[in-house]
Amino acid sequence: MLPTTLNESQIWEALKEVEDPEMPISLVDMGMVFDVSVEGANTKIQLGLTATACPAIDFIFYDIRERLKKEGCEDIEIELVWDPPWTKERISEEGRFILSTWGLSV
Amino acid sequence: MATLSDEALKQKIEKGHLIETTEEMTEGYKKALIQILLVQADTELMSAPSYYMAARSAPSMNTRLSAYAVIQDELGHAHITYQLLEDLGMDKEYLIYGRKPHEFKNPYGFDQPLETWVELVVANAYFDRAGITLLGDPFENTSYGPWKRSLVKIDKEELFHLRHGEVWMKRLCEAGGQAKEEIQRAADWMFPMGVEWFGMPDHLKRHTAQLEYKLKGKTNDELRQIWLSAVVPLSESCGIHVPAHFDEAQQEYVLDYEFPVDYDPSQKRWKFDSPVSWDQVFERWKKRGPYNEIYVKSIQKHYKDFMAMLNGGN
Amino acid sequence: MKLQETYEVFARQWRKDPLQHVGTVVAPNGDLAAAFARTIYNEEAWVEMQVAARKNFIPAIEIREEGK
Amino acid sequence: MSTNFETVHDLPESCQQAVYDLILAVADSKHLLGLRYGEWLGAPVLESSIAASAMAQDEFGHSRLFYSLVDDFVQAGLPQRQEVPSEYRNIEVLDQPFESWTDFVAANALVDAALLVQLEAFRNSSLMPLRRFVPKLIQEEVFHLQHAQGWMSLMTNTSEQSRSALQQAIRKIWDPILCWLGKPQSDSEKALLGAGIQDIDSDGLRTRWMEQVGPLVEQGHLDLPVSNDTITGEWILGSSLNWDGWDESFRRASKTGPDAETFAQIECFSTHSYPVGT
Repeated sequence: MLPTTLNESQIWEALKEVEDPEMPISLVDMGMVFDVSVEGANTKIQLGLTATACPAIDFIFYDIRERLKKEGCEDIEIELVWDPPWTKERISEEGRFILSTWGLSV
Repeated sequence: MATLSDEALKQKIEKGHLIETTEEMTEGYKKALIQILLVQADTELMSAPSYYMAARSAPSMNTRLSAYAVIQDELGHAHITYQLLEDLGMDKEYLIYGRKPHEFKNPYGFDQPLETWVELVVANAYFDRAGITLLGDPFENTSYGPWKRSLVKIDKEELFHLRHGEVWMKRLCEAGGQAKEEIQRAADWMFPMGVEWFGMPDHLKRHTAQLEYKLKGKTNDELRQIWLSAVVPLSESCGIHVPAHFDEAQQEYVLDYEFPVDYDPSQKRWKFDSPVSWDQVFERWKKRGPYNEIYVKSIQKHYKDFMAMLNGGN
Repeated sequence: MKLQETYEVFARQWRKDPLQHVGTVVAPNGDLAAAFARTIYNEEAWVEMQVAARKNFIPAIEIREEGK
Repeated sequence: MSTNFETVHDLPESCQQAVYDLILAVADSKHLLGLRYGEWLGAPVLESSIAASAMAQDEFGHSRLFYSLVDDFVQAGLPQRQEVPSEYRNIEVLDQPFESWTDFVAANALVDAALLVQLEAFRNSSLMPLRRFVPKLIQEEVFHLQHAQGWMSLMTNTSEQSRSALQQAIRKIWDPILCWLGKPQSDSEKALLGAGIQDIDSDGLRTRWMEQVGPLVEQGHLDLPVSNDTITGEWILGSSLNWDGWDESFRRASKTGPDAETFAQIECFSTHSYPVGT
């Protein structure tokens, strides 16, 4: 497949399908995607983690790359953001709803 | 203790009543509950030193962090479960630090040395799958309320362990070569270990107190089928051979060897051409595996001296 | 260990929420109770967590039969 | 006027080495501290085994960030560290496993406090990538000291045996940790201050460290060389530090590095043949 370039909103849409490895919420709804920028064939994603010791970094990076590869993006740069830090306020309404119900259906 | 008879209690439970306090229990119920919780607590606890042993050879900071996160979860689950036992009148401190190694009730699989990071990956895929299968059942079916509620957090976290195992198993197998060979070698001894985990087949042992009191809802064979239906397809999709397949006629997974068989722990090898009786299996379990003492000691090593010093003795 | 006490753990998920009881820890002092609570009740990204010794509770209503 | 540096490439050559040395010393110390904490599945209470495992992960997470800066230095042309124990720059007391839970508690208090005050001194750093992640690290670190403090107060309040064992354990690691905060008036200290990498000199770091550790020592009636000036309220170090054989860039006197068993765990990162990246 020839490398195609997606625009930024298409990248956001694709990232909405990448789940946090520890719960059924997308990285976007978790508020972990801080910024997406496309320059030529290069896609740059700024990602905020909930903790520096995130045990799932490998999975998150891998899942992002795999998802975007499906769209033909090959040149993907993922940069971690700490300032401003990720906070719970970044979680979307949908994310909050999933968080409040997930696993609590005893 | 309950004023109800055992029969009346069972009828109440049958109608979906959840037991919340010891006052509602009969002697028989409490005994069966303690037995099943102790197996769970000891299993969670002893998985920690065995996973830690494997984590020492993690190939990167990221993989080591994932491994430690799993270990912390397991210790946390043990803590929750011993706390449930304490609420039933057991002494948590004695259970953890006071018992002899052979008194721990963890399955034989956690008496084995996990020697490489790859074995941790396969353990997360196979053993934690056994754990989820065994704990998913009471989460749905158990009649003991506090246990059911405690399993929300535990099951959530076990899902990450499973994913850790399955994703790395796939990735290492895709890479092929030495990595895949190591996965196959680990699967060769860990898969039959998982099969055995679920105990005696139903035709030899049908009614147990645990089922009658609805502490759990599914039989050994039903649980084993659930486990096989996850682990066999996973292994096959990775190109890893395991001695079991789906039988179209019976519409279930069947083993390609006579079950149970003999195991040589010093070689980590199953002797598929040496079928044994369940009495012989129980004997092997009772003798415990090679790392039983080492793992228990790693938990208990510093307790006695430190407490003696703290209390001013020697 | 001797001299252990029970501490009640309270936390909230969001700033708009009130503190809610999330569990108990047993510890020999408040600092350890707080450190233990933080690592044991780590299933949510709490915005606040507090521990309080149960012995410091002042009964406003003594325990009594339900519905009486 | 102070200049901020967006990347390590922008640092003036005159201070590059000193910054690299410090970043690597923090990275290695946090890495080794993580390994040490992680060894304690057998704490005297299960709750502390859990806490130790959590603290280990924090330290690994932090070292991961510091190592990414180290990689930037290597890209900027500084020589890559050889993967041998003697090239490791961790705080000396982390070379071997802690022998007892008492040693754990002592290190939990003293080493974590040293790393914390060093992080605090980076809050306004001119090295922007460092300055950006440091507040998050400090936030995560706070409970480590709470854990140490809880055990210290238990040990100093419960029996004479536990109090004196703790005192001895602290004494054993006191000097190397205080020295680790840097040698006064050294070239590297001048370079770090001059470029605005940290905003306080090594004696200032020691004062802040004493503000953390001093109250614990005082409350526990521990006989250690630190005291509180009753008039000024300042913490004062009661003994002079021994700088014989001190290697400023390694921040330690002996260049032995982690013991063989520990190093075997580190070595796995470079000798494995799995497709796990770095």
